Amino acid sequence: MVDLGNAAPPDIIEFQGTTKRFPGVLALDRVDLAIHRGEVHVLAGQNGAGKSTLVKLLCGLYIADEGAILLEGKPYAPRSTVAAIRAGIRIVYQEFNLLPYLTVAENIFFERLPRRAGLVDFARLFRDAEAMLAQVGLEISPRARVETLGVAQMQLLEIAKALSTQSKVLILDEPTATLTPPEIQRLFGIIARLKARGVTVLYISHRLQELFEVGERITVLRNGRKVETLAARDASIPRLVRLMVGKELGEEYPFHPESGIGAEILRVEELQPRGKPHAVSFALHRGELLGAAGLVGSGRTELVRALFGADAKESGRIYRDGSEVSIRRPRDAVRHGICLLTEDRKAQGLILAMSCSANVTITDLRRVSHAGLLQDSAERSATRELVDDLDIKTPSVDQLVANLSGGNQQKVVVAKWLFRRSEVLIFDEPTRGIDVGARFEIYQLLWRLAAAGKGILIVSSDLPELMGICHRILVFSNGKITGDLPRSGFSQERILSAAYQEYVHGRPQADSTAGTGHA
Amino acid sequence: SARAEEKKPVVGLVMKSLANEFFKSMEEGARKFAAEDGTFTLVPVGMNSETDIDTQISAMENFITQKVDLICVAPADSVGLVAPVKKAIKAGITVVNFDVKLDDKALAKAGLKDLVFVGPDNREGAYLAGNELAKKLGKGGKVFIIEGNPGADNAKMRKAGFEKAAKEGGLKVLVSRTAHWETEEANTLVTNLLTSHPDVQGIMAANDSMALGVVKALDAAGKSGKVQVVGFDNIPAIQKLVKDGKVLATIDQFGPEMAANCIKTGFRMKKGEHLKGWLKTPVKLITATDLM
Amino acid sequence: MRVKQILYLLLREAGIGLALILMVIAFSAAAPRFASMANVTNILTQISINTVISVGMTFVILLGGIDLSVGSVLALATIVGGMIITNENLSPGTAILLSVLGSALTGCLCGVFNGVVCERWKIHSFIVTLGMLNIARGAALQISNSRTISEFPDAFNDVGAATIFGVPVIFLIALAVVLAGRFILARTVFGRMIYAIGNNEEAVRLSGHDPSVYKVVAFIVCGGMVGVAAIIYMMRLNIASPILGVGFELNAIAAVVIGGTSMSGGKGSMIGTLLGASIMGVLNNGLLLLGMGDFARQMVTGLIIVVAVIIDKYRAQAFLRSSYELAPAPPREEPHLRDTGPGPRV
Amino acid sequence: MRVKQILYLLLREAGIGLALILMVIAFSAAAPRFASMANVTNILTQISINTVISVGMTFVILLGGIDLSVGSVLALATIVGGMIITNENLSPGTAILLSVLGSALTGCLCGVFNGVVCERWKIHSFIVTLGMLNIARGAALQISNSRTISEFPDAFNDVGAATIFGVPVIFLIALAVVLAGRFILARTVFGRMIYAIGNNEEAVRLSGHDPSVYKVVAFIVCGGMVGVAAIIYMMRLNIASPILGVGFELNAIAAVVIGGTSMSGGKGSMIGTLLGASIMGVLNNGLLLLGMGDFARQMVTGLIIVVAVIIDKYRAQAFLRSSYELAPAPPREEPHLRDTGPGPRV
Ligand SMILES: Nc1ncnc2c1ncn2[C@@H]1O[C@H](COP(=O)(O)OP(=O)(O)OP(=O)(O)O)[C@@H](O)[C@H]1O
Ligand SMILES: Nc1ncnc2c1ncn2[C@@H]1O[C@H](COP(=O)(O)OP(=O)(O)OP(=O)(O)O)[C@@H](O)[C@H]1O
Ligand SMILES: [Mg+2]
Ligand SMILES: [Mg+2]
Repeated sequence: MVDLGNAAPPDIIEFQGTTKRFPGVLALDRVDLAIHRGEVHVLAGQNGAGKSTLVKLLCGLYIADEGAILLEGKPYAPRSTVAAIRAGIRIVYQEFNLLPYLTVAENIFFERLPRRAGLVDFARLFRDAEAMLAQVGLEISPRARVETLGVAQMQLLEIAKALSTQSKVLILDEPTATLTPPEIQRLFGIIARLKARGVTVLYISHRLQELFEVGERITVLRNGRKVETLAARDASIPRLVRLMVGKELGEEYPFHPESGIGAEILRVEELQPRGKPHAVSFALHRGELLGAAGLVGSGRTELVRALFGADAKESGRIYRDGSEVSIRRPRDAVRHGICLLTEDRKAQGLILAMSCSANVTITDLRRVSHAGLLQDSAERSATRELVDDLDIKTPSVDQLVANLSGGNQQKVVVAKWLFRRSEVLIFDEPTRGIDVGARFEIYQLLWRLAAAGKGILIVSSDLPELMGICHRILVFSNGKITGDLPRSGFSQERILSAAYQEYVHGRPQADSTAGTGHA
Repeated sequence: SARAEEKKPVVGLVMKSLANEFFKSMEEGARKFAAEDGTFTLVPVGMNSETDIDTQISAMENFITQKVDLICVAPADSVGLVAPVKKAIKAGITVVNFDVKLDDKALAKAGLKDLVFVGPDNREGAYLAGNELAKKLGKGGKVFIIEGNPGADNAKMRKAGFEKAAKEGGLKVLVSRTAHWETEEANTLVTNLLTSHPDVQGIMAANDSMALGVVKALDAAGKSGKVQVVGFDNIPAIQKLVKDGKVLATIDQFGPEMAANCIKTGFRMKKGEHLKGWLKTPVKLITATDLM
Repeated sequence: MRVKQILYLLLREAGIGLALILMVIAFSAAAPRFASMANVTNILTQISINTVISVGMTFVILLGGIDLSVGSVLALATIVGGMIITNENLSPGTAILLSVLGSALTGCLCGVFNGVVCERWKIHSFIVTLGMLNIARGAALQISNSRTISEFPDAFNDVGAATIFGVPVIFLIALAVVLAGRFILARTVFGRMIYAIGNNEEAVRLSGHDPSVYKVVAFIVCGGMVGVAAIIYMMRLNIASPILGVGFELNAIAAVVIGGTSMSGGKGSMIGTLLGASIMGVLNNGLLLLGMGDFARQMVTGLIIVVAVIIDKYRAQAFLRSSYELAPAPPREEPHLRDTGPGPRV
Repeated sequence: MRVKQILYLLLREAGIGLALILMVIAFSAAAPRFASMANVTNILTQISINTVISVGMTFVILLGGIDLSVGSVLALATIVGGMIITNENLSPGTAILLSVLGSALTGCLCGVFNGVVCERWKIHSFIVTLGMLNIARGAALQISNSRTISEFPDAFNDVGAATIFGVPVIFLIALAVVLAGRFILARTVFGRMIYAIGNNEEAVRLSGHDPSVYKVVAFIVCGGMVGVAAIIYMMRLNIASPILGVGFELNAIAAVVIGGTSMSGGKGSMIGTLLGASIMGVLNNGLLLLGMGDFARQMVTGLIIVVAVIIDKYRAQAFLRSSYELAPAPPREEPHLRDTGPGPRV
């Protein structure tokens, strides 16, 4: 158990003038910050503000260049993740760190597998795992292999992992980016219980409403500096945004109903992803922003991947501008002017060890090459344009993507598909991990594209976002489309009830055979 | 007819690396003999490399399983093959050793002191070549020895023969190094050795493949014809160089005849002849005059 | 083990097993003596050494590493073992015991070198074990003065020739090694760590474990297995030689990969490795019995190695009944088996 | 190229270059004739073949693949080339031309097999090229009937012996190949795709490309380079033989890896490969000039291969001079250079 002795100082963690530099980037600039014992402390800030860097210092991944960190009043400078874990600090990273070919249960208890006589005690392992899964509301077999899970399931699994052992401090770096309301509520329940047990929680998220719901105090970082720490009850969204961005933002979601919807650009008929029971039909028009809502695992990602040719399909027809096209692999889709922004940026979207410009231009190398030779300057200037448009925070277009912050990496993924100038844009969780300011930019960009006659399908787990920017929302439930709501019919209740529709007779299908394999 | 075919005695021929031209010509000799003779079925087996003792032993085991009538074996390791030979003899198969003699001590210990060996004297052959070189260079001549695979029996014997000739002929062996029977390696080796020992006058290569590389090294250094080379095996590719005077001499062991000889010997034994010990086959020094 | 489980196991391993069965049927039909008891005994004898080495190699490959030094280390271990066993100052019993220890220890020490250098300097095992390949070979030639060592005690040699109901004792040793390896991979924490590291070393590190330790141990295990293989070699062939084992690394790696273990680590099984080694052995033996010419044999061997793996792929596809090859990481929907551990094919 | 870039380049390549320089200094001091012009010519001649093969290998390894068949394919290509060039019905000029084409084509065809089988069935290149290793060797032995072919036209042989100001023509060919390879990797779309696929094939696929096409081409390029190496071999040694090239794959891979290319793909450079091949050549030459015995030389070679890579690592660490090794995926802050391809060198 956590020791709550009287002698313990009130602040469990204290940053004193902490500075961290990366080449060309001052990630943290003399940050002073005290985290109270047992509080839920929220870190907010734009992409690249230094949030992840700050918590990574606590986890032994980086070492501060200057300044000190105190843990329970004593100097703390972990040199390894082991040291951090020993000191009672646990983290759910922004990026996943799972073992794809191992089972869910082994992943949860990987830190310390239960043993008996030197052997892994599998009976206990699965029993305990079952309990942990129930706690986070993940209805999958503990024996399923992680590679078969979807992104949201992986996110929940990461949380279950962090809860598997007692800790003094739990850090959650954007745990809700891919979760839908029910999971988020459950997570908040877990946080409340942890708090009751005296655990300190550090929470990072770009979904501002959440911050008030879960946090007691909020610290805003901007450009590596601490701007302010304020009590959640004193804060408001406009105030937070002002602190984060440094200026007022107008409306959160731009919507221009006057822009006209044109001819049908894409029609999908009876598309059935390989190995799934349900077929789906829908149409997308020029100038339209179509949303896809649904609970975690409702089959949206599966559908768009099958549509794009990333996974095989059982059956189904796809029409582009009215004529049927055959799409068997992503190359076909891209040739027919369809693009897909995948939800898992690390594994499927980015080439981490390569530069921003290489990542951006890969979707259309013909535009920056001549007779097979790359045109250096064309590549840089094209990239620079997009970097500016999307406000990607990077010292140069040559920076390796691996060195960007999570949100900026996501922007690179967006940039790469904008570079392709496709007619049909399918974006799966495009704003995952992107800050409010930049979201606004992206929404406006999408609007401009729609106005230019493109068709856009957005899969998102952020309901307010979909309701804010879309003309129409398709609601997915257990692999079927159970709702097709025009803008006039948008309401949170309607969408959610449609989303639950296919699950009312029992629970979602959950077993080891589930999943799309896009791990 | 098929029935008659079945009754024909089967001869298993276990050789070393058929990749080596010498063994290949040996196999061809055996096949030719088998075709001409027509009274037996020949099953030749070669290894992928000369150091593949393991596969050779497996081949022996397979022949024992098949209950062949006669096994002729050219061992890749003179000690390692004694045990399977013993096993074959126990199984009632006539075994004749050829090309490389099985180790006397190991044979004695296995109770096979008198096992018949049909083959040349590698040491003698190397000695002949070395002797020719010694005669050409005269006392005090400085030479390299380019060895075969370290550990291989014929490599050891050829080296011993060269050393004996060098000693008797008063040659000074500057260095003795292996090039693993390989042309390119011999070329690189000798090129580099020429740098550290520019005063060399003769080179003894343990086979002709290496001699080919040696000659190229001398060509490149502008020393061909000035530094004398002797080789071993008399492969076709070396003959032109012998004629041109770039190679002083090589040794012919008459491989094609050797295997046929071995098979013949085996059948003589099967007919009841009591043969034992070493039945030497000829080794011949080949110089330009032999090739005219 | 329940019937259902056995069935699953068969199905799961069927891919490469199928290739093996097809091969056996073909050879039995074509080569008259192939299916005889005596020939089966031969094959089992012939695959023992490769099997034991491949078990060690499986550990290393599961980690995403490779060990090119096994052939040379095998030679070195026989030389050390051979020098001890032929030491005339020792009684045969002691000599045998010390020799076995000596061989195993030699293998382990080479493994220590491989593992420690790889991990201390984070160098890919390919280059370190390539270094070791040369070092061990040079050392074997040097200390043996390039001579073959023989004349081991009869008691020792007899083990190599012994059979129990036609099954060679050395194959039983190899089988025991395979089963032990399977148990370790499936049931022990060490085994799970091996898989985990091969999956995502980074994640293992972030979980507070030190992958280096496990990796070094895996190399030591591999070295140790080579030591055991050296003893089997000496028992079987009754010699110790500094030039043996050339190219064995390729055979071992081929057995492991044919057996379904992924070269990039994290996925694979010991039974697969055993099947892989069997395929190689059957192929060698069968083609020889067919009386195929040497060069043709070499070509056919190369072709069949590839074909065997292709058959495995087709099975996987048919079994999954889907075209997941289009998907990034084909989800294997294998029913989970408790007794083989929860992870990948074991 | 601006001065700053050259400086970066030097620094970046310094690691393994440093090892090379240290080695050259040591040998110059210890072996009197090492630093002579004639000896430099020798070394350059000796590394030419390995360099050309290694260039091809670099493409394959950058993709995360491997090609074990290069040695056998080299032999096969010399046999094909040798049979054409010694064909008496052809005029020397035609014979040379056709022979060069024949060798190169043979290499390319073997590359097609390797690439297509790997990609069609998604089999790891290790196993496919292991198959090819046997197939090509068997074929070479079969069609040549295991005989060495010699007596090529003088015009052809002369090229192998020619030097320009002490620099062997065949080394100039090798150098041209290296520079061409570097240009392709750094400047062309194909090169960019090679790096990208080596880093994250799935992301490339989902970006609307077909990685298989590029991978097959890389294997063909590798095979083609082996064909070129075969021609150089024939020029240099004036023979074609079915048994040459055994073990060349290990030398080539070693050169590539010593040169800093990552075995798991995506990172590496052609200049590194050239330096790697040079280290191997200098080592071989220097140790011999020191008069070291065969066995000791083999051991020392093994050791130095490892040490050279360790030196490279130290340089990398010193250059970064930071605690990033603690970081999960050690972010490498090497300045990005467009002209050497997009991946950082590791
Ligand atoms: N929490 C869960 N419990 C059970 N099964 C789930 C869960 N999450 C996903 N699945 C399975 O995953 C499959 C759908 O996944 P997919 O990734 O397409 O959904 P999604 O709507 O994109 O949701 P998300 O990407 O948010 O996970 C379904 O077959 C479902 O059975
Ligand atoms: N390993 C690294 N090397 C170089 N620069 C880095 C590295 N890690 C982070 N940075 C830079 O440090 C800054 C802060 O990054 P950090 O990941 O802390 O941002 P963040 O607040 O977590 O942003 P996000 O909300 O997008 O996740 C960014 O500009 C980023 O590019
Ligand atoms: Mg972050
Ligand atoms: Mg999804």
